[in-house]
Order: sequence, then structure tokens, then C-alpha cells
Amino acid sequence: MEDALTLDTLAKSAADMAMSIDTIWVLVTAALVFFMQAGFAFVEAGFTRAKNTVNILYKNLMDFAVGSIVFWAIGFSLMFGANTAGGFMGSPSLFNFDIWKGGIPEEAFLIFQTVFAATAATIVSGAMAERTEFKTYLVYSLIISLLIYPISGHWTWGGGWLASMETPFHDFAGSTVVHMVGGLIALTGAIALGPRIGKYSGKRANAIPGHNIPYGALGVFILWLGWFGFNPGSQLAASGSANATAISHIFVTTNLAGAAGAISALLISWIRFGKPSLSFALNGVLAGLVAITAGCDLVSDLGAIIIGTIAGVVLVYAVTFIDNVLHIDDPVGAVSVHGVCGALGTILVGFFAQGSGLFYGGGTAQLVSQLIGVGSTAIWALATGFVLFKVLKATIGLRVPKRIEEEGLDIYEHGESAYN
Amino acid sequence: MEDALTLDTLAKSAADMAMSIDTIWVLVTAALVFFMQAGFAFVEAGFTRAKNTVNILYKNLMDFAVGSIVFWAIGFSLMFGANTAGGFMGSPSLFNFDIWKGGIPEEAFLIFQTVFAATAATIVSGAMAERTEFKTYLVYSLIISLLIYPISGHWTWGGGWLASMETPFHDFAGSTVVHMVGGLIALTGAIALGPRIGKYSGKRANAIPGHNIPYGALGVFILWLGWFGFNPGSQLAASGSANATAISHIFVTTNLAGAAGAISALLISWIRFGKPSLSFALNGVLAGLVAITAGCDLVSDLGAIIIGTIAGVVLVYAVTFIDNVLHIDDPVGAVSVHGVCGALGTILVGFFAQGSGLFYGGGTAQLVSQLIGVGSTAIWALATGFVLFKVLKATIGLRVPKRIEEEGLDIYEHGESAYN
Amino acid sequence: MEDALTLDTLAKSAADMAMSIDTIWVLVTAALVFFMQAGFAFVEAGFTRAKNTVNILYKNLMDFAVGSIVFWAIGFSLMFGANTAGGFMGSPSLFNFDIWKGGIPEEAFLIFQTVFAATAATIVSGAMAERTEFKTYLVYSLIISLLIYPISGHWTWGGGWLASMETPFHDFAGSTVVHMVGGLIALTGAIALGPRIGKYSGKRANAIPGHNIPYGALGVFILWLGWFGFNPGSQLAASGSANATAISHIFVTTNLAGAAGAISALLISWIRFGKPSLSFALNGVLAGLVAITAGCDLVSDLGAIIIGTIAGVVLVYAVTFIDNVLHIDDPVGAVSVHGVCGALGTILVGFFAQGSGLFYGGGTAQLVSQLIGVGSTAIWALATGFVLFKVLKATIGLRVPKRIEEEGLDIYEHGESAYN
Amino acid sequence: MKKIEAIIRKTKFEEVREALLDAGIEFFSFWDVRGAGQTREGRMYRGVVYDTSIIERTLLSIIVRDKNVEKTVLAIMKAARTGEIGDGKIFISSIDESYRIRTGEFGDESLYIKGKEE
Amino acid sequence: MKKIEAIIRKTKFEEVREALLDAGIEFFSFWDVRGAGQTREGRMYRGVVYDTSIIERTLLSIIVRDKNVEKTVLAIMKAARTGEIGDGKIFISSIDESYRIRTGEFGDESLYIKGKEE
Amino acid sequence: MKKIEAIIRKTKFEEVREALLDAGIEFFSFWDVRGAGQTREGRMYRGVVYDTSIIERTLLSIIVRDKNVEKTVLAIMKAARTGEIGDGKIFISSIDESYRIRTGEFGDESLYIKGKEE
Ligand SMILES: Nc1ncnc2c1ncn2[C@@H]1O[C@H](COP(=O)(O)OP(=O)(O)O)[C@@H](O)[C@H]1O
Ligand SMILES: Nc1ncnc2c1ncn2[C@@H]1O[C@H](COP(=O)(O)OP(=O)(O)O)[C@@H](O)[C@H]1O
Ligand SMILES: Nc1ncnc2c1ncn2[C@@H]1O[C@H](COP(=O)(O)OP(=O)(O)O)[C@@H](O)[C@H]1O
Repeated sequence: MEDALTLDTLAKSAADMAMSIDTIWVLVTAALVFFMQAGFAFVEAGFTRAKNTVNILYKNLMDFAVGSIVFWAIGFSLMFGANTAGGFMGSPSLFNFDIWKGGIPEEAFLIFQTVFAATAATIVSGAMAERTEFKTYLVYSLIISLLIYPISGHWTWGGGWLASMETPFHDFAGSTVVHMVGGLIALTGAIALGPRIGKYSGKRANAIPGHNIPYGALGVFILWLGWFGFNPGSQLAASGSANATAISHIFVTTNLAGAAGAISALLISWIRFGKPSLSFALNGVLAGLVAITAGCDLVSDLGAIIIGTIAGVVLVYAVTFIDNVLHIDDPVGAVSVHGVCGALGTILVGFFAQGSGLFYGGGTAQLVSQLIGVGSTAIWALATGFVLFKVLKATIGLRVPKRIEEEGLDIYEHGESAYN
Repeated sequence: MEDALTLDTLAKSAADMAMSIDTIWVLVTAALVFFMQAGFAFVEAGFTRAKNTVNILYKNLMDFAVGSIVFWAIGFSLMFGANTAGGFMGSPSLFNFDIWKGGIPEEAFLIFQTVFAATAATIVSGAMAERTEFKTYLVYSLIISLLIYPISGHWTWGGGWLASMETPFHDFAGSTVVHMVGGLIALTGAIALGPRIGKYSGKRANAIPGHNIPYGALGVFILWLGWFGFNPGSQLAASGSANATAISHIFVTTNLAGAAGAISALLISWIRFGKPSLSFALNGVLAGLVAITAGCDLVSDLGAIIIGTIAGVVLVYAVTFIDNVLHIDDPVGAVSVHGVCGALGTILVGFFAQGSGLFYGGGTAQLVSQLIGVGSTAIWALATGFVLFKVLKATIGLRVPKRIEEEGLDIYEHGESAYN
Repeated sequence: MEDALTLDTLAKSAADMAMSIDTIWVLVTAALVFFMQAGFAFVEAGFTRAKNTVNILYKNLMDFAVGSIVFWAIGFSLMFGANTAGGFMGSPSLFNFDIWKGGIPEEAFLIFQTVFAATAATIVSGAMAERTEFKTYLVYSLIISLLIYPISGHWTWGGGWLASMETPFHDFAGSTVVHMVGGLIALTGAIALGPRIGKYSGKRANAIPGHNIPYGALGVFILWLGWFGFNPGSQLAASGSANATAISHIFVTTNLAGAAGAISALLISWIRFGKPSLSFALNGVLAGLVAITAGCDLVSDLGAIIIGTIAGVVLVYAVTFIDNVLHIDDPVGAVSVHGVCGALGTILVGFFAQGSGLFYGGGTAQLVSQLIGVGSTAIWALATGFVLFKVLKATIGLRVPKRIEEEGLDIYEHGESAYN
Repeated sequence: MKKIEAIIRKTKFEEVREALLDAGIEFFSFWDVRGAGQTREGRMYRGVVYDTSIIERTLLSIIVRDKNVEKTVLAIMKAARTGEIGDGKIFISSIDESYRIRTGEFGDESLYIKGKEE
Repeated sequence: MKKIEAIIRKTKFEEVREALLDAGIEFFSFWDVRGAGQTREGRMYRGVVYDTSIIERTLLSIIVRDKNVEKTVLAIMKAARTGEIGDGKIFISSIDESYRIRTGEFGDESLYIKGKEE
Repeated sequence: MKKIEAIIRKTKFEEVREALLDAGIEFFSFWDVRGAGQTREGRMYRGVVYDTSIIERTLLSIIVRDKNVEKTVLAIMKAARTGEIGDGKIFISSIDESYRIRTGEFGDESLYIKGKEE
């Protein structure tokens, strides 16, 4: 601004301001998304037993730490590098971020993507809680942030094949890319591990109540807060009236879907089980938030409420189905919340997207793209998760010995107890 | 910016940038205010007994969820619709937000107002803790967000009659509109319910200590953080040097008042009771923050400290007076913190407002307006609260049966216990 | 913008927008730094015993409250007033903030500096936990925020002598100015107090495990979040592409160093003690964050990882050395985390600063300046801390009586217990 | 000397304590226990009901001189009764010896304060 | 009447409870204790190992009629055993008297439900 | 066999444990209790004082062979004493039978490790 004033210098400085505004927005929302790590840690710690609390907190801490480094080192390039292998992945390169070009500094984009990658990784720990070897978990979390998440992420967000379809697959903030991927890998992990000792007696599922429901509630409040970074931040811009209007709308749809999810899970659990269950309502919030994530930019406010409501209902049935019928032991409901509702929300975009959605006269093109995106990403997550845990099981071992599981991982694996 | 560069396109883009800046500001502060829900939840959970923890967390979660939806559906229009009934309320309309015009997208304004409405609603749960029927609470929270709060809110913030007085009633961020309304409805609720079993033996008040003071402290830290959204966000703008200076000033006055409230409550409780009490200091912070909310934009830094100090002192006396003399059982002190200090802080604007305040030679006009605003809003809150709880008591019932209250609401109402 | 449009009015409004952007940035990051108070409170509460929980929370609350007021009243002027006494301190003046001139409103700068001052103050409580008189702590915290911190802060950030050296001492966000000062005063406090009863039996150090590790983890997550305000906020500006790029880079280096600290502390504790210890990994995060704070703007991403890694390793050795060899009882490891790693990180700037650092061919000039800065500030902190605690010990007394220490400070000093 | 162990509802603790004080019994210890008995409270966790008869109770352990057994039992009986299932039990057993750590007193003497009571 | 106190692994509680139910023992109280015994679990806090023999156990306190002592002990023995050090102990002592607070019943009668069992 | 129940200050636990180890007593269980006794600690909550005699104590339950009773009592007495009101009590009662769950050993045998002690 020390140059002579001309229209051009002013335009330049206006462009600079726009970039600053976008950068602030992305960084602040990245900080909120980072905080979701604490949210996940407390949801998972609260919904498991006291004897494994140190372990679960540790896993949540380390998957972020490890993920931050490996995503920075290579993962980012796999996700955002130039298409290679026909849009299957980005070209790998070592800590190289100028492969990406956009309206904000590349490191702002990097940190935003890093906290997203870490979210996908951390979802898994909940489903595998209370029985997984610590060192195996470290290896798993390295591989998801390094390879699994970036590659399928590339398909949708890195300009890969899903983004290049005629009607591109629409997953605005990651119902599928982040949550479903995390949730389905969680599923393969939970299956590979088998249920916790005492979880099933024959055909009967036993309750293993979480040790501290307030931690669970704290976690959900933090996650809800974080989602106000997750979804509106994914706009990656705030400058100009179009962006400002968009992020405001996304804020509202996100909030309404979470609220609707809480209400419908409350009502359904009340009707089905005779009492309104807090643990279901808390999961209902998350279900609504996960489901709205794909279409938070395109659906109307009312659409958001409907999507959240559906997600809350489906959540309750998914949890009990997976537990009572499939007998897959997912201590915190990660598979239902992130896997099932992630897929659900993404598909519902095909119905509720204003303009392209079926209910808005947009025909089935979008819906088909959504199904292709969900389906292909699901196959990827399931297949890689399956192989990964198979290999880990055969090599370094997946599950702690019976005695350690019974007495608690905290003391035997870490030599520390959570409460003294 | 792809148009030809002219002064006009540049001015347009500058206006756009200003709008973006304001939008970011409002959305970020809305997120902080949202997080106050977690703060309230933990203050209330910490200051009540372990056997009702699931219940109190649940109420805090659901009043936000329910409030979000009904405020969106109708409440907003009652608050910000065109004056009707002589400025008594806004014209109701269904999910209609373009009734409001301002410098930011209407949905940004909507979400900011939603989290405010939810704050008023959630205050009440603390005073009614440990003995209220869950379903009745849901109905109550629906009605406050749908009707009670929006209507009196309209008077001050919606262009209603209090805003149209010659010297308009000044309640910048809601000492009265939000906190006092919540606090006085809480009062009517606590009276309608009667005290918890065992709270009073004849004339003697018994202590029923909260089960987890760290939760209370966490809650207060979160609320303090949230207040940095609540007050500075209420400027609804950050662009231009006047706004930037204003929000900076509000940040400082807010912080100083909270700090002063903590110190004075600490000292008074130390002097009165021989020991410095953390629970009072925590409430003192909130007292200072509530009190400064009305005038945070107008008072000087020193004024803020004085207001905070007064609030801290008054808080301690209000709590013990309500408990020991009035024998109204308010487990978390919501009536004192929000009701008493909300009214107090609003009235003190009449003294401390730079320019219009009595102490600044502004005469009594502002003070009179403040008294009118506080008085009329108080009557509204007390009257509607009284009727509401009367009706609820006569119809679906207000209080849980004795046995359930004794054994705890968690197990009997929700079938879940907080700690396992 | 109602004036006639000219290049000049547009330029003026562009400058205004820049100021707004910077102000938003500083205020939002100030809010995040404020939240670090909750982080410290919970780290310290978690890593000490349940019988002193009210006390430690109380101290964390009050040092912020007291610090806010005294830093506002005088501290700020000592730190940012015009050089006096040859750059030794700023000229004192009462609540006077226009002594500082910059691109943002002076009160935005004030609040940002206030939360920093409070951080330095609050570090000390952890090292002095479980045995310090409450009233003495209040006096201590008043003096650090009023005098000790502002004066040495002036040297580096207020234009004092360290900032005026030929190669100015570089401490971007306060590894030395904030953390090392806090950590070394903590050291003098811990020495002046002596160890907790039962901490050492002759030459043997006994473990006194913290009572709630989840609180410790929550605190660390909150602190990590806060650091995204602490470091990027210290840029004090976000407008223009240079600033936007800078804050993005700082975000990334901060995160990478924290992550690396966690990983290296995990590995070292695993190797040294046979089991991966969560309490060390949590401290490792903080060690990495403290260490990167001085150079987060200048070092490369890889440099940040290396600095974080070194800090994590040093942390583990520092904790055990101070405990087992020096027999100084620092319950939460504040001296190691903030004192040792603060000094370390500042010195490492002399090696890793891109441009001026030794490893980048910048010669030793920067390194020498770093050593001078660290050395002189360390002497100041140690000397004033030593005198302060000596005087407090001789006058109002430093340590609670044996009986109170044994039975817990909560009940005897505050009449409240944390859990009921 | 007898040991009286009373398992009572948690919610009745304050009343029992006052009744004991009124009866002149000032010394006792107590802690939280869980009890399996006739009362059943259905709990549910994420849709899985877990039948549990597990109820929070307080156990009072009171060592008294033989002459005080009766009034202690009566005091508890009266204060702890609600008449509904789950009121709890009182068990009495013999104590061979008792010591006061502070003074080394033993036997009956260790159970009351000289001077305060004859 | 006898009091049976069993100190068992926390993790064996569910099994023991079911074994007791199967043996017809429906009434008991229990709480968490810590035990010093032969098992040692090394804990470490910030690099300082604290040798601790302190293990979490559950203590069951069951008052039964004399005729039920044997089956109770056998049930616990079977359900609580893992064969590894630290399985715990069972102690039996005499109870002089027992009262049911709700009804005032005492003696053996207070220990079972009339009608349910002969 | 005797059961020794000692109610001590929580803060004295470590010392008592070491004194017991020195005396050769390695097996015991303990848990937190609250005690009503002569000590009063005033607590206050939001301005309402609640007189409470309720103090946190640790209860040690040690079953020993008859010959070990004396040294156990002496060890506790010495380690737990501060001389101030509130030091606690020791109660001794008889145990009829004892079983080690792991091996099925009973009687005195169940109370020590063969080979370790004669
Ligand atoms: N034989 C027993 N041994 C130990 N505790 C018992 C016994 N019988 C009852 N209790 C305790 O007393 C509580 C109340 O007993 P319950 O049978 O439910 O009620 P009631 O005595 O009114 O029929 C139980 O939860 C349990 O804690
Ligand atoms: N003499 C005793 N008095 C009280 N509790 C005991 C006694 N002996 C054992 N216990 C309890 O039983 C638990 C298991 O005993 P331990 O010696 O470790 O195993 P085992 O009986 O299999 O040899 C101990 O942790 C302790 O709680
Ligand atoms: N008769 C008793 N029955 C059960 N517990 C007792 C009895 N007398 C004392 N206690 C326990 O011992 C603790 C200390 O007793 P107290 O009377 O305060 O001190 P002192 O024995 O030094 O006079 C009490 O808090 C209580 O837990």
C-alpha cells in the first residue's frame, strides 16, 4: 500500500484482503476441527470402562500425532497430487504442498486437510477399544493416514475419478470421504478383533456400560462445536457475498441436522425401550451431523432437519442390529454413527440436493453418482481395512492376551491407571 | 473481480469484503456461544448430585436441540418480524428469515440468535435440577424458545416498544433479554417445584454439595470463553475501524468484569464464611460476566471492573438470601447469577454508560429507561413463567415422585447411570 | 463509504478492512489463548491428588482474575511503555494503552497481552501444587503479572534492550518470555517450598500419581488448541498475503512440533521404562509446543519436527533428573516442560532459523543473541523468583501446616471437597 | 462388644445418622456398597437391558458395648424403614477386642470418651 | 447364621454372581476393595516405578443360614478360580443376629423370603 | 484365625503398610470408608455450613493366624498413631474358616505360603 495508488494496486490489495479473509476462516475452522480430537477422545473414554481409559486416550492422542506427520510427509501428495493411475491417486512426493493451488496459502490448506485426515483415523479407535494392542494401533493409524484415507480422498477431493464423472460425486465435507471411510475400517477392525470378553453369552448381547457418561456428553458437545469448523470450513473461503452466504447456510443446516438427530434418537429410544436414553441421544447428535456433512451446502434447512431425523432413527436401529443381530462388538457405536450414517447422508444428497436432487426435480443423475461414490469408497475402505488387519493380526498381533484384557490395558500395557 | 476495474466495482468488492468480515465474526462468535451449552451442562452437572447427572446433561442437550428447531421455525419471526400488536411482538411467519435485513447474510444472523435463545432456555434447568420430570422439561424448553424469549426479546432487539422509547432501553448483549429472562423463569420454576427432599429442615437450610466441583470449574472456564463470543459477537460487525475498536473494547470490559466478579466473590465469601469458597468464586465470575453484558459496549474499563465487583458481592448475598431466607431451592444458583445480576447489570448501565449514564453527567433518562426495560421484562418473565409452570403442573405434572427423586432420576427416568 | 468514491476513500476503506481482519485475528486467537487457562487448570488438577483439587483449580482461576486486573492497571505499561532505565523496562503509567501503537486497536493488543501474561503466571501453580498457602499464592500471582513478567517481557517485546541488540533476540511467541519465565519461577517456588510430604524417602523418589489422568489429557488437548492461538496469533496480523502465509506456516510448524514431541516422548519412555507412558506423552506434546514457540515463524516444517522431537526427548530426561537426582518436587513437571524446553526451543532458533540460523549458513550471530536472551531472562526469573519466595516465606508464610497438607488443602483451606 | 453392620438405602443415611446421634451413638464408619436383593432396577445401555439387582446402599459398621446394642438396632430400624422392598438388613456379631490407636486404650474403654459418658 | 466374605477378582464378579444365583443365593452385598497379596503389578508414574501389590478386588459379603454355607462356598470357589496367583480368599465367621429392616423379622427368617423357599 | 479390622487415617496408609510388611504381614485387603467420630471438619457449601464429622479413613481388613495377632496390632498401633484425635480404631474378631480360592487350601494353611514361612 506504499505504492502509488492506482486501480490496479487497489484491486491487488482487495485480492489480498480476500485471501486473508479466506485464510483466517480456514485456520480458525481448522482449529475447531482439531479440537474434535478431544471430542472423540472423551466420547470413547466415557463409553468404555475405567480400566482402559489411559489406553483409549493414548490412542486418540497418538493417532493425531502420527497422522499429522505422515500426512504432511506423503499423504497430502497422494491426495492432492496430480492424477496418476487414471485418477486413482495423486502422484506421491515428499512434503510437497505447492502441488495444490487455491485461494489460500498452501500450508493453510495443508493443516485443514491434516485435521480431516486425523478425524478419519481416530474414528476407528472407538470400535476397537478395550482389546487392541497399542503398538498395532500405532501401525494401523500410520497406514490409514499415509495411504488408505488419502487415496480414496483423492477420488473425490483431489480431482480423481469420482470428481471427474459427468455428474460429479458430491460429498461436500466428507460424510463418505472422512466418516464412512473411518466407520467402515472400524467395522473391519471390530470384526478382525472379535468381541470383548463377556460381551456375548451365546446369542445374548450383554451390556458393558461406559464408565463415565459425562465424558461422553462433553465429547459430543466438543464434536458439535468442531463440526462448525468441519462443515463451514470446507467451503475453504469466506470472502465475497456468495461465500459468506454459503458458510452461513452451512452453519444453519449443520446445526439443524444435529438437533434433529438428537430429537429423533431420543424419541425412538423412548418408544422402543420405554425410557429416553442419553447415550442414544448423544449418538443421535453425531448421526445427524455425520449425515448432513455431505450435503450441508446443497440442502435446504428443512432438508437438513429431515436428513438429521432420518439419521437419528437409523442410528438407533443400526446400533442394536450390529450388536444384537450381527454380534459385532463396537463399544462406542462408531460403525453405526460414522459408517452407516455417513453412507446414508451421502446418498440422501441425491434426493435432497436443491437443484440436482430427485425431490427437487433433478432426476436420478446425482443419486446415481452418489451411489457410485459411496459404493466404490465403501469397497475400498472395507477391502483395505480387511487386508490391513489380516496382515497385522498375522504379524505383530492384534489383540491383547486374555489376562490383560480382563484386568485392563491401562496397567498392563501402560503401567498407569486413569484414576488414583 | 473479473469485470472491468472501475471505482464502482472496487467499491462493490470492498463492501463485499466488509460483509465477509462481519460474517466470519458473527459465525465464529456464534460457535463460541454454542459452546456455552457445554459450559452450562457442566456447571449444572458438577453442582448437583451424581445420581441425577445423566438427567441434567440430557436436559441441557435437549433444550438446545429443541430450541434450535422451534426458534428456527417460528421463534425467530416473533422476535425479528415487523412490529405487531404495538411493538409487543414480531409478526409470526414460518421459517422466514428475510424479514430481517442487515449487513450479514440472514442465516448468519439466525444462527447467532439461535444460540442466544438456547442460552436463555438452558439457564432454567439448573434451578429446577434433581426433581423435574423430563418430559415436562422438554415442553417447557419448547415454549420458552418458541414464545416467551422471542416476544420479550422483540421489545428490545426486534425493534419493539422498548427499543422505540425516546431514550431506548440499552441491553447490548442481553443481561436482561437473555440472562434475566432465563433467571426469572428459573425462579418461577424453582418455586413451582418446591425444594428438593432434605434441602430444608424447618428453618434450617441444609447443604447438598455438588458431586464434582471440577466439572463446575470446567463449565465456568467454557462459559467465560463463550462470553468472548456472546458480548463482542453482539456487535454483529467487525469491519471498519469503529467496529474493530468496539469489539476490542467489549472484549476487555467483558474480561475485566468477569475477573473482578471472581475476586470480589472470593473476598466476600472469605470474610463472611471464614474460608475462600471456590463455588462462590466460580459463580462470581458468572455474576460479573452476566452483569457486564448489558453495558459492555458503553462502560469504561474501570466501569467494567466496578460493575463486576458489585455483581460478585451481590451474588454471594443473593445466593444465601434466596437459600436461607426465602427457602427457594436453586441448586446451582441460577436465579442469583442470571436473574439478580442480569437485572443489576442492566440497571447499572444507567449509571456507568459513558455519555448517557448518571455518573457521566448524562442525567437520569437512561437510568429510567433501564428501569422500565428491566421492570417490564421481569414482569413478563415472571408472569409467563408462573402461568407456564402452573399449567404444566396441573396437566402433565412437574415433579417426579418422591421415590424417584430419592433414588435418583438417572436410573428411574433414563435407565442409565452416569458412572459405572 | 458514503463519501464520494475516490481512490483515496477506497484506499482508506481498504486500510480499514485490513485493520478489521487483523483485529478479528487477534481477538479470536486471544480467546483461544484464554482457554489455555482451562487447559492448565485441568492438567494440574489431573496430575495431583483428589484432596487438593479444589485448591489447584482455585489457584488457576484466581491467577487469571488477579493477573487480568493488575496487568491492565500497570503491568501493560511496564511492558510496552517507552523505554526507561536503558531499555530495562517501560515507563509505568496507570491503565494507559495508547502508549502502544500498531495496526490494531490498542485494546485488542491489550487483551492479547493479558492472556499471555496470565499464561506465564499460571504455569507456576503446577510446580507448587498440593502444599502452598492460598493467600501466598494470590500475592505471588499478583507480583508476577504486575512486575516480573512485564519487565523481562519489555526487554524482548517492548522494544527493550534485547530487542535493540544488533542481532535482536528472537522469541516469536514466548518460549522464553512466557514459558521459561514461568517455568523458572516455578523452579524457585518448588525449591523454596520443599517437596511434598512423602515424596522422597532418603534418596528414593516415590511416585505420587495424579488422581485423574483424563483431566490431564483434556487439559493437554485444550492447551494444544490454545497454542493455535498462542503462536499464529502472535503475528498480530492476518491481512495481506505475507501475513496470511506467515500465520498458515506458523500453524503448521506448531502442530508438527507438538506431534513430534508426543511421538518422541512416547518412544523414549517406552525404551527407558519398558512401557509407553501416557503422562510422558502428554508432557511431550507440551514440550514440543513450548519449544517451537520461539521460532515457529522462522523454522521450516522439518525444523519444527526436529525441534519437537528433541524437546520430547529432553523432557523425559529433565523430569526424571529433576525428580530423581535433584529431588525437586514438581508435581506436574512444569519446570521441565516450560523452563527447560522453553530455554531449549529458544536456543534452537539459533540453529534452525531459516536464514539466520547456524544450520542455514547464518553464522553464530543469532545463536549468540539467543543465548544472551535466554541467559539474561533466566537470571531475571530465577533472581526475582528467589527473592519473592524468600520474602513471602519470611512474611505471610509459604507452606501450609503439615496436618493440612496431609489431610488435603481442599477441606482445611476452602471447606469444600472436590468430589461428594 | 458387638459389631453392628447395617445395610441401608443411601438416601436414608442422614436420617439414620441423626437417629444414632440421638441414641448417643457417635462413633461409626460407613461406606458405599452395592447390594443384590429383592429389588430390581432395570437399567439399559444402548438398547441392551441389563437386569440388575444391583442397588446402591450404604453399609454402616458400628462397634458398640453390649449394653448399647439394642438401642442402636432400634434407632436404625426406625430411621431406615420405608416399608418398601429394599430397606436393608442389620447384622450383629461379636468383637473380641478393640483398641483406640491414639491412646492405646482397649476393651470397652476404647469405645467411649471418658468423662463424656459415665 | 454365618457371614461369608469372599475377596475375588473384579473381573470374576459376574460369573460368581451367576453361580450364586444358581445355588439359590440371591442376597448379598459387595464393594470394591484393594488387596495386598502375592500378585504384584508394576505401575509407573512419570518414570518412578511404584512397586505395588495393590490390586483391585471385589469383596462379597453374604450372610446365610448355616445350612447354606457349604453350597455358597463351593459356588464361589468354582466360579472365581482361575488357578493363577491372586484368585482371592473366602472367610467365614459367625453372626449372632440378623434383622430385616423392612419387616422387623429377625433370625433365620430375615434371610429368606417366606413362601419363596420352604 | 482372627480378623483384624483397623480404621486408620488415609494419610497413614503407606506407613502402616510398610510396618505390616516389616512385621511379616503381607496379605490384607483395604478400602476407603468415612468415619463418624470425635474429629469434626467444618465444610461449607455455598454459604451453608454442614457440620460434618465425616472424615475419610482407610479400613484394613487382615485375617491372620492367632499367633500373629499381637504383632499385627502392635505394628498398626505404632505406624498409625499421630496422637491427635481421629487416629482410628482396631477391632478384632474371630474367623471360623478360611479358604484360598486358587488352591482350595483351608484353615491356617490358606493364610501363608508354604515354603516361604515355616
Ligand atoms: N443375606 C444378605 N447378605 C448380605 N447383604 C444382604 C443380605 N440380604 C440383604 N442384603 C442387603 O440388603 C439390601 C436390601 O435387601 P432386599 O432383600 O432388597 O430388601 P428387604 O430386606 O426389604 O426384603 C440388599 O440390596 C443387600 O445389599
Ligand atoms: N489374610 C488376608 N486378609 C485379608 N485379605 C486377604 C488376605 N489374604 C489374601 N487377601 C486378599 O486376597 C487377594 C488375593 O490374594 P493373593 O495372595 O494375591 O492370591 P492367592 O490367594 O491366589 O495366593 C489379595 O489381594 C487380598 O485382597
Ligand atoms: N465404635 C466405632 N465403630 C466403628 N468405627 C469407629 C468407631 N469408633 C471410631 N470409629 C472410626 O474411627 C475413626 C476415628 O475415631 P475418633 O473417635 O475420631 O478418634 P479417636 O479414636 O482418636 O478418639 C472414626 O472416624 C471412625 O471411622
